[in-house]
Amino acid sequence: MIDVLYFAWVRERIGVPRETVDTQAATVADLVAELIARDDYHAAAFADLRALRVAVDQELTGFDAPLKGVREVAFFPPMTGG
Amino acid sequence: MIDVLYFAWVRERIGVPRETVDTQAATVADLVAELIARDDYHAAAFADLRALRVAVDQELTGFDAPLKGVREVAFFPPMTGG
Amino acid sequence: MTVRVQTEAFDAGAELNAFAAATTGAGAVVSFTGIVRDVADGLLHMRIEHYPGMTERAISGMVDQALGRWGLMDALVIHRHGDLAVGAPIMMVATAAPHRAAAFEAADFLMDYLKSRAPFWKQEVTADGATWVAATVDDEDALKRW
Amino acid sequence: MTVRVQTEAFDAGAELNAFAAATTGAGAVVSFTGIVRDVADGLLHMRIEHYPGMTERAISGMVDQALGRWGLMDALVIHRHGDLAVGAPIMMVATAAPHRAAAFEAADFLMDYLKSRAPFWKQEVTADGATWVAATVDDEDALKRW
Repeated sequence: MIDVLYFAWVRERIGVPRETVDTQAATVADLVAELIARDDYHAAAFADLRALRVAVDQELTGFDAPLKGVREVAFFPPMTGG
Repeated sequence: MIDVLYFAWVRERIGVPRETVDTQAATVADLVAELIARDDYHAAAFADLRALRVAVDQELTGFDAPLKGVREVAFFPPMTGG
Repeated sequence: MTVRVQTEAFDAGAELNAFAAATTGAGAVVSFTGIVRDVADGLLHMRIEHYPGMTERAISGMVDQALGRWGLMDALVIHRHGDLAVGAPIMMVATAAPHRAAAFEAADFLMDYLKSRAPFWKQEVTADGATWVAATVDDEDALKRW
Repeated sequence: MTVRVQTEAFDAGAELNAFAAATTGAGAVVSFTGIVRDVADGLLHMRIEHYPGMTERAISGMVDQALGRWGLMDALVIHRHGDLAVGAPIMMVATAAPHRAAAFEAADFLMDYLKSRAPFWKQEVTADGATWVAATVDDEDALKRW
């Protein structure tokens, strides 16, 4: 079970800020493929991966990151702090 | 008549912070030559011109600056503000 | 190191004084304050979303890096989230170092990293609705300086 | 533009707040505060001599240059002279601009110019006597950045 979090317009497109996913996905990219298959909302949110960033257990990483032992994955657009 | 001002160790070597000089010197360099001829204190202060900076009427300039119409000349070491 | 992520406003001057007073031996203190600017069509407010937990972690990581790289005596980051009015302080960085170059560079570095590596997302709310602020290529390029 | 040359101490936080409050439309405010540091053999105080008249004129000139070059909304310089104790504020610069890069660069520029082009001379007074602080080649080289 992995907690999947969404922020900013990714959260808006998906419609919820977080969901718990029962998955055996080996990498973030595999998890994304499973999420896209769920419904049109997920498909719309993940339509262009270049517009997205991913954090695994609160560390920024890439879509090829492994998910073994991971508790939390977050998807969001490029950050605009400061 | 020109007011000549001295700051920091230049002032200390000459012994006074300012003096009024009756001069026909055409440039700062000519004025310096006149001052050096005055006494050992002036000679010591102007021994190494590379260690000195000059301002004419409160604007930083060079030793070749003309003195026509000038009211105030100041000599000092490189500045250490900030 | 002080890192605060909060909805409440803060008093930049009071924070600067407290930061400087707590730091002995520094010859140089630099501060940056970010303030909500109005936009062409009239900003009702700036809304800032963040990722609780990761935000503190990401900021602490970049402050640690700055402390080591520039030999800072101390550094402070305060960043707000929630709805912020025009003219309100958004965030603040302060750095203390023996000399000015280190204090300046470290503050500049922290600003560049906060902009693109701290999980905040800004939204401009006007009478026409809410628009997510897009990250710029310049923001990402700024990181390459370091 | 505010330029103050004074013997009195100043409250950097209060100055920062007053400066920011007087400036509308700025998105970025940067401040620099210089503080008297102790030296190896124990500083009794830092003595700062200046050239009254030329000091204000030189600083106003560099602030004018910064306002134009970086499109600042406003800038502030406060510089003390006289005898200053360890830990006391020596001087302060603040800049306000629409965006952060301009505010940072302008403050950095003003510091470099104040260091080498404003007529102040620092003297370190210890139990052994008074020593004039020498300008460094680095200080002069710093001006070439601009």
